[in-house]
Amino acid sequence: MKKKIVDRLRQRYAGDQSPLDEDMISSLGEQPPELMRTSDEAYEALEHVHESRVWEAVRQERDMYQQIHKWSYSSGLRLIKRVYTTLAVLTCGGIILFLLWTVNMLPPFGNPNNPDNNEVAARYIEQGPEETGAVNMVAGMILDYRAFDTFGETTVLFVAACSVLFLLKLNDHKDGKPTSAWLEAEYDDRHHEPKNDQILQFAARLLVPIILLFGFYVIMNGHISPGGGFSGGAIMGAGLILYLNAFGFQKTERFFTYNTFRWITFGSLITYAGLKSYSFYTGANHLGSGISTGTPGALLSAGFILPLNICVGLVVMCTMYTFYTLIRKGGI
Amino acid sequence: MSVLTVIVLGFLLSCAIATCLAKDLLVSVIIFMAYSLLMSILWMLLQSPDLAITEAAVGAGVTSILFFITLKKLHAIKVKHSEEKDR
Amino acid sequence: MNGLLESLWTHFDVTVAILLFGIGFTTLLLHQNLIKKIIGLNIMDTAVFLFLTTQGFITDRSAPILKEGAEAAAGYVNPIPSGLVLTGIVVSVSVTAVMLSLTIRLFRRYHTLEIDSMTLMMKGEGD
Amino acid sequence: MQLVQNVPFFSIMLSMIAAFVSPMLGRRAAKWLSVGLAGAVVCLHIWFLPFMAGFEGSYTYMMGHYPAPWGNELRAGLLEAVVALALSAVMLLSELSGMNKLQRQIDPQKQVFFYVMCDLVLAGMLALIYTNDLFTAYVFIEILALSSCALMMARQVGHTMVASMRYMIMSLLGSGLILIAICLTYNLTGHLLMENIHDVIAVYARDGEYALPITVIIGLFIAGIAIKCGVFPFHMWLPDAYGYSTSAASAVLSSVVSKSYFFLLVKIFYRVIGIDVIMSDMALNLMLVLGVLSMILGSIGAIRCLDIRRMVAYSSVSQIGYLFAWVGLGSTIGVAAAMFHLVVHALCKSMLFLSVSPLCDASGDSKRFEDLRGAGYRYVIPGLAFSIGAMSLVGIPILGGFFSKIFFAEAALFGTRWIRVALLASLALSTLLNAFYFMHTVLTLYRKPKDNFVFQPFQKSRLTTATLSAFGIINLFIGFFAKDIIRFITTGIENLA
Repeated sequence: MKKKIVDRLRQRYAGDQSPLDEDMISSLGEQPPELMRTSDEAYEALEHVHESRVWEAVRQERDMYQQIHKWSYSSGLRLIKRVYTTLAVLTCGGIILFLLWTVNMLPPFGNPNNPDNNEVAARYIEQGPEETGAVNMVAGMILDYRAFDTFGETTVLFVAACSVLFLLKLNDHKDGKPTSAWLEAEYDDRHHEPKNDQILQFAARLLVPIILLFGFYVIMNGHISPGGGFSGGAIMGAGLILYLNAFGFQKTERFFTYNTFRWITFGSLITYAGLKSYSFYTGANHLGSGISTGTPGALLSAGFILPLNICVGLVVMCTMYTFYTLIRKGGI
Repeated sequence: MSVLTVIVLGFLLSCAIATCLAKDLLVSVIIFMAYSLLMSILWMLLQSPDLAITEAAVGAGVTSILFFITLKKLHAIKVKHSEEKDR
Repeated sequence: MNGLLESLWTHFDVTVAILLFGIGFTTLLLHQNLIKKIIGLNIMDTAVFLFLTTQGFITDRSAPILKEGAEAAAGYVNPIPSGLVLTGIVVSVSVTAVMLSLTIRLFRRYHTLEIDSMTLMMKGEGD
Repeated sequence: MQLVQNVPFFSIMLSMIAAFVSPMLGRRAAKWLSVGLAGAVVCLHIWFLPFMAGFEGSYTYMMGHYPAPWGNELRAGLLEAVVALALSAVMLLSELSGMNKLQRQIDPQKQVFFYVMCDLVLAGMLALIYTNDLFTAYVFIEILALSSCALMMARQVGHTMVASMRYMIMSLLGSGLILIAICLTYNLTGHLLMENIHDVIAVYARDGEYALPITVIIGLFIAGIAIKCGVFPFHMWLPDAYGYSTSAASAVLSSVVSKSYFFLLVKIFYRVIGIDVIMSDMALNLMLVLGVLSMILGSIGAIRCLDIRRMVAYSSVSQIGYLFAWVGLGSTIGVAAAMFHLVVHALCKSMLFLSVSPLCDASGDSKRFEDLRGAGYRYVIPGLAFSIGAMSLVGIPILGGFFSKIFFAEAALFGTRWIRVALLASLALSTLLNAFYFMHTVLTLYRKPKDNFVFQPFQKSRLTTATLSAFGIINLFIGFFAKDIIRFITTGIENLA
């Protein structure tokens, strides 16, 4: 019994198989790619077939699990698993109780005399405007006083974008022809493509410029009012996603491709690294920075904070949009 | 601590529990979205407007969109639908 | 016991933060479904951020956006936790995106979201 | 400030910039950029180490224009320099040696991202070693977790994907615990820089305030790092992850990533909490227990394996157990022994992982012991390298592992009576088990093949041979410098406090 299941599993998962058959993919491949985008009827028919096959596969899968579970549980694994789960539950409960107990001994809530309201926070607020030029002290703190942390954080976004590309990006077309993976992804994406939804498109036409403008405002005023590169970038990314959802990839691919992503990310991160390396190097070697901070409160002030906010905003915007498109169809 | 803070905190707790106990993944993600919005209100009450903006844009916006698109990709939204049809 | 409850009430929001942390942690560790695990991760992270933000809050003070004429530190809440949490939020969304894309790849291969079934099928697969 | 004192900053910044540039390049250019970067970091540290050896104490490096409690800082001392040099050398040799295998195992269009991740692992490792700020440490822990997960799943087969999912889950649990520990620390002290936290905690310890919260903080840090290193009860993801990813990735993960987490833990003990507070704290016993358990159970797990790579992976669990147990001993001499073993084990374990994969190629792409018989004759250099590494970890005299066992035994003698007995007994037991499975493997490599063995021709790579010989020579001779290294380490630890 065990061997039979193992053999079946081996056959099934010999490669990264999909429920879509070879002959289906080849029948898709016969049509030229531009036709594929338009002929809805063919797709709907295929979709119907595809769906029933998917559910057939899922049902088979479910039966298989039940068999696997029966086989594995009969061999004493059940006891081990139960002990392990009990231990894990106990550990979680223990950690929570311990933390609750600890938290009671901490300094009280909202008290100005707590140990964390010390000279560090006081200096940030009292001398921040002169030293950094920012009025929003959170921006001043993360982009000037503790800039290395924020640089690391931007790098985290870059790592995540690269990991998602690593996992989900499909390979480029070979000699101009889309590979079967591309065709399948395109086919799969039909579920999400807009079907010329008038309401959505009207709303998007109205909202997208406002959202992008608001995001731009939040980025540019990061050192004066709440917000900054991260929030503004996320807002702009959300605006782009809305645009994509309303008008489809045909529109967005005109101005945002993989190369756009690469160049924008590269440019902003290198600018960021360059600016910050300059200020780290001069700071550590006790050289003057030679950057004027301007009048606190003005738009063009606060030294490096404004350009850094713009760089961060661009990176965040591209990364958010890239996450979405990669998850949706495996390309940008 | 104002009454509003306590109410928001209570809602947060119930949202978190509901998210983890919900059977349907779509429901779970939607409750999580509400959780993020409540969190951003709470941050406004705790005098951190930067966080409120960021949480509203990132937590309630982009993260939830990513969850939705993933569920759609996994056909998990349709599982429920077709199962209901079977019955 | 009474004292404990009383002190839990004075630390009400920190207590809620720890409870949320516990809920998130348990979901991340014990729930079988990968999507639920990722939601648990997000809850856990926001709970820690809530914990951190409450530390910076001081009653009756305003957000650290300086106003003209009021430049004493006594008028504003502590800006450091906000900055740290801002960093943390971005880290958590990146991690979420990576986990979601891993989930998609795993689902494409094993057609399931349960981590234990995945492991069993992986073992059956051989090398 | 002299130019040489900028080395920590230069090496971190260079690795990050190299990572940003790589996606713009082709895969060949990215590959050589990454190798060149690791080489440059090694060269910078070769320049840096003699300077630090002559430098009295340690120095801090301001990241920006603001001094200690306000801005970020790096901090460099002798210990940091030694560990950074060893780990970056391991990184360079692993990348070079695993290169050929990697080109066959990873999709050509995605190899660029593999090298991006290598650069970022280097950056994260250096930042964790040099940082003087707890929150910077958290951010770089996340960078390291994400990039090592990407390295693991670079070879996209079912095993590595499931393993990297499990790794992600465990490592995020660990990050959560570390983050909440950092929050508690900030809450109690109001600082994030290690030095300032240390001062405040010393005052609390003197006055007996906040005793329980401090214990909880230590416990949370230990648990978080233990989860991330894969110590015994948290090791479930480890064998699959190390056993099925490409050899370069397993070498980097086992010797660079987990070692830098461990180094961070030691740094937290000395620089944040203060060694006096740590020694009198009961949370340290947690570390001792975890260490001893994983020393023995990891070895038992390794014996039960039928597959050579899983065996080497399990042996990692047991070796990390040594580090945990001897730091858990709570004495400076124990920490020095653990640091020495960290360097030796990083060099040995990466060599073992890298030599296993050519040996498997020579046996018709099989990892099972029965097919590996006689592989040492079929491919000589990797066979020799594997034997040297195995013998070193078992503790054959004049090799590096022998000295670390001696230092371990010496340090154990300083414990209280029960701890002494327990540690010496588990050291002996674990060495015996180690000897059993490693010697068994080495003998298998030089036994007559099975009767029905069919020799399949395979490709020998000159690069792999050359780097493995270099690796072997380093491991062979590290024993001769054991005295100097331990002297450096002891001085470094004194400067750390």
